[in-house]
Amino acid sequence: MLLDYFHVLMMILVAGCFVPLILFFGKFLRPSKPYSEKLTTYECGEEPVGNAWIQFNLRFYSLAILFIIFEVEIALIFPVFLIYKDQVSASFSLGSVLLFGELIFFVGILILGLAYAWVKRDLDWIRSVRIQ
Amino acid sequence: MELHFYLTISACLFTLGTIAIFWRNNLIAILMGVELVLNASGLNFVAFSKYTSASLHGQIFALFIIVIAAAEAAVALALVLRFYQSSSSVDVETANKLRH
Amino acid sequence: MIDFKTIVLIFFGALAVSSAVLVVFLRNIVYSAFSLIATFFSLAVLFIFLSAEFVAGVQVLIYVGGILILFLFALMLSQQLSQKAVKLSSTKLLPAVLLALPMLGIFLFVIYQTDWELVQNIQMEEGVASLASLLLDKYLLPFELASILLLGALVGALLLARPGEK
Amino acid sequence: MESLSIFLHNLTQQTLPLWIFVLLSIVLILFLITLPFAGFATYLERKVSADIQARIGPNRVGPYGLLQFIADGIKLILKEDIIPTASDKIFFRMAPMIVIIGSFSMFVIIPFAQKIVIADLNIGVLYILAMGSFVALGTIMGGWASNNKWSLLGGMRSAASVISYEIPAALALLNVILVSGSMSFGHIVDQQKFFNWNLFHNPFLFISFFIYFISALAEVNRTPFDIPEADSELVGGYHTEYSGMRFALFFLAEYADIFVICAVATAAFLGGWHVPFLNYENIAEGVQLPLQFIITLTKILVLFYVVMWLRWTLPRYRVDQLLGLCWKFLTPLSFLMVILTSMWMLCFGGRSFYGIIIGFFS
Repeated sequence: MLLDYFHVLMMILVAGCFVPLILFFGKFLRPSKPYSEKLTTYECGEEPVGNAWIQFNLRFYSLAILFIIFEVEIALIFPVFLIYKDQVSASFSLGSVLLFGELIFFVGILILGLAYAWVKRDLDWIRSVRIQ
Repeated sequence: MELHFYLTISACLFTLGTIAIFWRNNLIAILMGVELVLNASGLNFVAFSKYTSASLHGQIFALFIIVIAAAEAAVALALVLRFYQSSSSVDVETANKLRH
Repeated sequence: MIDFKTIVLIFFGALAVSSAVLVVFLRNIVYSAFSLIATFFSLAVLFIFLSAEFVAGVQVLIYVGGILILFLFALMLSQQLSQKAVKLSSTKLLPAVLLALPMLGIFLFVIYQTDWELVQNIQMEEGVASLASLLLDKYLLPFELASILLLGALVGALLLARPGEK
Repeated sequence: MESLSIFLHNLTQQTLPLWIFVLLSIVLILFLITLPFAGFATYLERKVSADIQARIGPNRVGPYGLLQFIADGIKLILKEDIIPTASDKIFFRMAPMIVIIGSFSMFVIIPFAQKIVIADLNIGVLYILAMGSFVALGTIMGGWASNNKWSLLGGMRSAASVISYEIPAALALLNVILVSGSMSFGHIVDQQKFFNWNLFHNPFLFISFFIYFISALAEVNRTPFDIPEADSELVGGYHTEYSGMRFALFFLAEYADIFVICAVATAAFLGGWHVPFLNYENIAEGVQLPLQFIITLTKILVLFYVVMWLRWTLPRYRVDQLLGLCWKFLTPLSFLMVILTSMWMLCFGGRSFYGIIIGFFS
């Protein structure tokens, strides 16, 4: 089992030193005449004004919340799906119906969460400001 | 011996997490300390379940730790952002409205 | 002769601890967020050495692909990026270290003194299917409660993160 | 499924130690499949776009312009590589590395043939999703490190669209695990002999193939979903400040990701190297591997042609339409597919549509 992950480690090593190698060899071929105007950040030719880290609004964050909750749900569903086929294709026993019920309960609860976010209009990207 | 190796690593992570929680005055750094503590306990569970009982119960505990850490991080960071909106700073010292 | 496996194990153990030190002691908060990647990834490698490959996959999937992105979004939204390096007050460092180091001492003492009754020849049932069947017959209730916990966290976090209502 | 390194190891009767073959198999697959494909894909892309817009496309360099991508590569290597002073030096350099590591490490589990796979992990599908999140991380890091309003906003937007499209892609792949009962791509491909490709296993899996393909396209920021390169809004998205070879590395990672998406789609849904009327038992041992390799590669290239075809025919989505499509249409649909597939498996005892029909006759 460890041998497979040895392949993964080697691949990460090869990919990791692939980038610096290419950039290092390119360094001899590449011209390098940096002068100050060239090194300013690019703003369609205008003078860069102010600081780059401007304020965002919160809809990015509600998207990240939705993502992580459903990602965790997917991570938890993986084991159920692994044993679902062997359980179901064996025989039409009570066990398979129970397993199906557990699966539906788990997925149904989180579909409720998606419905909540949809009704509360958290899924819209441009939120119509509710004028109280 | 193998088990000692994993336990020392999780002990170091645990203490670093507590140092981060008590020392940093930036709320998000404190939450990172909490994540370190949760990871340390997850590692402990898996190491003990392999070496002392050769069973999979520890791995399931580590899974549930990861699930709870994700839910906790989502809610805690939402709280931090709401705190940032009301008092426009993420410093722990400014959170003293209950004091006076 | 230390074979290749223990070299990799010791390397990733040291990487986990050193990147955790960086997370705690770096002044720029975004640097500590990025060094959290190294901590989570080296922990996943340690899980693989503990023959817990499903937990390692979930660890990378949720921590590196989820929680870290959540932290980066929170850092973006709370304007933490412009301050180059916040000055870390060393006044509170002393009590924190005074509390943590004796705790570490106790941990290490306990780890190295007690003789844990170890299973001699460890034959763990390899593979994810045995983990799955254990999860669904012995730990079914926590599995179903996890979905309710996630629903609660989703609703709570969305409510908090909804702009507009004061 | 035996990995390539063990196959080569046995081929040479265990003379050299195994880890040499591990490195050899990785370098072989990387430098014989990934890099030539990524280079050739740029040429193919320009030829297809030219063909769609009724023009000729590159035909100057080499016969029919075949060496065009080598000329592009040399040009990019010779271009000056600017690192803006205001940018964050360490992470400006690290961002392309994380993106390249993320997309190259997905090549470990792609099955090209019976014995040509770097390592058939038994958490294959989970591994693909985990490595996919590294690419989103590299985008945010690149956007933040270049200290430029546009690249930060572009990085955040593309990260938002990448992570939100990961949910339907993961749910569609979950359907495949539901049907084939194992996460490793070797088992998934082995169960798709003759007619029971996963595509035709049941009608809901047919729909989740399209859900996977659409959301995987959006995950790689390809049109009609490429918000970061949207010329109308943001100058160049998160790779505005990158120039020369560093810029090319981002595109190399993008094309490698497209190859991975097409390869995963063929392995999971289109039966890998299985073709309906072909039985590999009665084919000579020597011919089997190359034949399987060619069949898999043709399927991947057909899917790649569809990806490029989409790029030059469909207009681009706005950000709110893009995220609305994901959260309001694809995610609920993929949840429905998960429920319906599990219901189908329950009623028909896990047999596929083809299996049921055969059941009637036998």
